[in-house]
Amino acid sequence: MNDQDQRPVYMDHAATTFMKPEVIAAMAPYFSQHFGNPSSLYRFARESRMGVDEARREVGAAVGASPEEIFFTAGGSEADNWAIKGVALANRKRGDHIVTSSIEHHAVLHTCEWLEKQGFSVTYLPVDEFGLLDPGDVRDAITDRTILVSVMAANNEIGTIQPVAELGRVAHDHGVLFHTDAVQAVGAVPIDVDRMGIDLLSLSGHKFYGPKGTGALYIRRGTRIENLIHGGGQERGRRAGTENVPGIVGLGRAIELATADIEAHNRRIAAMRDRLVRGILSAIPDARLNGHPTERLANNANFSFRYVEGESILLLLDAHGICASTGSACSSASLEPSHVLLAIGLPHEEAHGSLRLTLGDANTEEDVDYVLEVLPEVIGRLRQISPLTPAHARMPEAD
Amino acid sequence: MNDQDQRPVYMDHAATTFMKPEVIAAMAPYFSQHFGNPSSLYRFARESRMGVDEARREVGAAVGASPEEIFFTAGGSEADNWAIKGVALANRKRGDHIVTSSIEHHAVLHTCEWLEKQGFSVTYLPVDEFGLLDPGDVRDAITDRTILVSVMAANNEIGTIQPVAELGRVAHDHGVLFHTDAVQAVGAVPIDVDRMGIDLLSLSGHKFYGPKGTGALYIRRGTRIENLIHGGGQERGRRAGTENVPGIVGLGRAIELATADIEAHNRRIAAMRDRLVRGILSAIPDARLNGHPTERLANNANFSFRYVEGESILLLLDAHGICASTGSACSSASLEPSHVLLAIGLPHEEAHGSLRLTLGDANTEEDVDYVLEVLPEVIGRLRQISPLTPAHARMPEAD
Amino acid sequence: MYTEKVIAEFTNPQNVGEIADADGVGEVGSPACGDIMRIYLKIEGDRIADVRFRTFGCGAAIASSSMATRMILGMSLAEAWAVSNADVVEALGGLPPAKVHCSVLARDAIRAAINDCRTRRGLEPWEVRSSGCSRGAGCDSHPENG
Amino acid sequence: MYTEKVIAEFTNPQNVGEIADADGVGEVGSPACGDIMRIYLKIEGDRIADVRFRTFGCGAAIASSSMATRMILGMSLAEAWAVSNADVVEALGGLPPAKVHCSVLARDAIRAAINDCRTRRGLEPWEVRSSGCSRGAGCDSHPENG
Ligand SMILES: Cc1ncc(COP(=O)(O)O)c(C=O)c1O
Ligand SMILES: Cc1ncc(COP(=O)(O)O)c(C=O)c1O
Repeated sequence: MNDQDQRPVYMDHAATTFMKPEVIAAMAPYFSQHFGNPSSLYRFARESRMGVDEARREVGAAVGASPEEIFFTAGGSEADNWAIKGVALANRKRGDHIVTSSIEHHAVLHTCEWLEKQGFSVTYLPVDEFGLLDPGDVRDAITDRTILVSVMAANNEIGTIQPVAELGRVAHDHGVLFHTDAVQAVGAVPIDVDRMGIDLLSLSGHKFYGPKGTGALYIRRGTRIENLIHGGGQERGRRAGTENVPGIVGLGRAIELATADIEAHNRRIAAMRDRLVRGILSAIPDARLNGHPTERLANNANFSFRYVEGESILLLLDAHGICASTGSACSSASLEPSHVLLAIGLPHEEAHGSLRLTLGDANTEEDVDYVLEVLPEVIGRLRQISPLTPAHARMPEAD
Repeated sequence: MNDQDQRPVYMDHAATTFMKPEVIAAMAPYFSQHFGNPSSLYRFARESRMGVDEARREVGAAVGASPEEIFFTAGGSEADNWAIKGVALANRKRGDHIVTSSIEHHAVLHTCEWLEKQGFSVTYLPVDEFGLLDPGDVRDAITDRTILVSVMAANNEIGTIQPVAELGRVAHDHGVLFHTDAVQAVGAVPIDVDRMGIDLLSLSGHKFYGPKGTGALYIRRGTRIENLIHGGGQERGRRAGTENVPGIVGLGRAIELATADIEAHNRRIAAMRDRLVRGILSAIPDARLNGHPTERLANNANFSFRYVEGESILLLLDAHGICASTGSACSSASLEPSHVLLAIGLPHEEAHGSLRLTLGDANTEEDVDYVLEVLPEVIGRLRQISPLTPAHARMPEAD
Repeated sequence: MYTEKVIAEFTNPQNVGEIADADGVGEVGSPACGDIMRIYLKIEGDRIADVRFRTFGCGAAIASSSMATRMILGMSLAEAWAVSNADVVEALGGLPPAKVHCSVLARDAIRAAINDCRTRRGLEPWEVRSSGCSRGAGCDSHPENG
Repeated sequence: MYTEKVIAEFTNPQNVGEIADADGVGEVGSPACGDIMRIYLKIEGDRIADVRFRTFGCGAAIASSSMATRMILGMSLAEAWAVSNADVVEALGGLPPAKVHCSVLARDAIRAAINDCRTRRGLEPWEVRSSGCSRGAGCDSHPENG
């Protein structure tokens, strides 16, 4: 039962990723060698400036933007906060209404709730059973007071990929700015801000093998937006604070690697993921796959197992050395089940019994085999304990 | 004239510092080994949590706070923005007036200006010729609408150290919260938030041999403050965003090293700095030391050289491999001279002709010798070129 | 976040199951809240001769159920009634603040089962106060409660 | 931020100094603004036989002064008048946007010196437009200006 000493099988890449050796290598010279402040005049600081410039080109290239439209932040949450508050506060004279979805990340939802307290109104649109937002609903929600549509490119829990280009078109048809939280999408979905009609896009380095605490906001040239962090003239006067040069360099290298061949990467990952899904659904009764059957991130598998609760699944998997995640927000003080699973229509007890497995670059077929070996036993044991399990789904009592 | 290939003599430690080997070593395991998300449940993420917890203890210990009062940010600017906006927005019902000084960093000044646009009123108090703020002026400026006094612990340009404990007492005597931007003070001035009556304190890792893009805000228990970055429940629900675990660990290690023996460190640095100041003032006529004769950071020397302009001094020093800084904000689009030098009463042309040399851990007596050798020649050459130089201060024309 | 004791209790829970001819059964919680505990008691004399549980819930809920049932085995009903949630937390070497409610649930499930025994025997059920009771002293009216 | 050419021109400026018996002197800028340029011209025939400058200002200001004086040496006054700030920028291999005004200053100082020559000779000064002129074509009234 206790495999504490074997290497963990890490299947929680949507939570965070390790840094690739190439990323660490790219950052290393900027720690104590090229450590100059990019704002400094002397030649010694030129390496820092060049490192930041190069990263800006890489991030721009990865999303089809020009480098001058990329602004570095300390992560996805800051980028989301900046995009939404910045646009709202700068366009207050034009309107006070924002349209978003009910399955956004908290970085978007709580930012919108804060704006509601400042007098803005926000429409949180429902999604269908697969987590898809209907662009028609967005169209219907837009009023002449609407200044921003913010919809995530891909969901972090169930992996559903939104029709971003259509959403962008709807927003632009009505002269409304379009922001997308692409934190989970970068490296997994090809992104082109022009083709997709994206005016603002958030991304976060640690989701694609880059450094934690790094991110970027793409801001289309000419977009009216206020600063979130005021101060020095860094980032062309848009985001104050001495640049995290090693972090930015690492972000640039990571996004370059992550977007170099998305298709091949997805093929490999999705093949493993599909085998995992098939294996689990065939071995475990009363299980369902949450999210969209096809419009989903290649690495995402999200299940509900009836009669059992998510955190207890995680803990037993952990005892077997498997790292996974659940929509039950157990680690926080809240005992609420995931707002995403409720939004796709799961009853509370099934929303409580979810398991998210997200694959990544270091996963192997052996990892899949191992999870397929362990998970049915784990669910079986918990169902043995649960009072909700019907007799037919219970193994004969051991003792 | 051109010493491009020798190692640079770096005397710009107030701009940023290199990372100490101990700091890099402390961070390294968190890049790709202990890379788990601290919010994750499984044991694998425990290392990340413990790393963050340990850093929180270290930062708390360094300023006399308990760990639960330390909140990690992405740098000094974010901490300043959060402290000032957060307190202002959360206490709006109590009042709408803020007292600060006219020599604060832009992270404070521009934040205050933003709040003015949101309907707050801000008093920017003058300082004396040495850059000192009079606590009596703060007392006089406080009204029954005042909710915050924000004064930096030490100035980044001229190094003047404010009477923080007295300022804290004045604020508290009037029931007003006291924030101090201690970005330049940490590691250089012993800090005790209780003894000094500090309710909020900003610090930044890259100023004391820690990582860029890391910082912290100390928030005294019970202080009413709004979040700046909304989203996930990180930092006990106060600052959203996946923790920059390696950065936080590095910050913790760096602050521990920087505050281990401030006195001995200051003695060593101040001895070099004093020799530098004496040497420069005796070798170069029409030069003055800006800032306070005694109440100043041990590593800071700031001069005005009449008849010449700061950026040109920097460039010639750079050609000799010396890295320094000027109050003339040349690297930004602005051609304004430093607001700090104007605030201590320098006429525009002298404010334009300033040079800041800030020493650090890697500087040696040889570095001081070298600057003493090069700087008089540099100033002499520029005075040769300048139309402002009076005949007596000019060498005979060479050609 | 959990202590080693919680993890050990959770990964190796004792007293899981049902008692077909139980003398009392108590169930608290709801699936919507994410935890349900059901406790079965077998009484011989005034002693708890056997106890089993079924729990739907997080690791702390399962660990609390297991620990609580182990604690009350062999106790009189009055002794078992007196077991507080703090006793369960202590036996587990502590619980994270967000999880303390699981220990309250275990205590409540035991009390529900005890009162079920009493009712079946035609006795008055002991008075149950809101679960807030466990926090302060003197708010629990049951005589044997310290 | 500066090109190698700017740095080279700045660290090794040409034509620094004064001309005691100059035929024209032009000065622009102010110490409060952070830059002052003074240009001395010596004319032989219609040609600039010698030119010197003194500049208080940043690296770009000194480099622009040096480059501009080198460019106009030997030119006729009309040719020198026609030297635009863009010509100076080009000769320097470019200037950062915030520093382009330094090249404008150099052009203005030259023109001030030329007009001083003309005035001393009893000629009408050529018309000086605002420094915005250098940006667009055709707004400079001087005949020789392309
Ligand atoms: C006094 C002071 N406050 C705030 C800051 C901003 O810190 P950071 O650049 O880390 O955001 C600095 C340095 O840049 C500073 O010197
Ligand atoms: C969809 C989405 N948005 C935003 C974020 C926040 O990013 P970060 O934690 O880097 O601030 C995350 C991940 O945590 C995410 O998955």
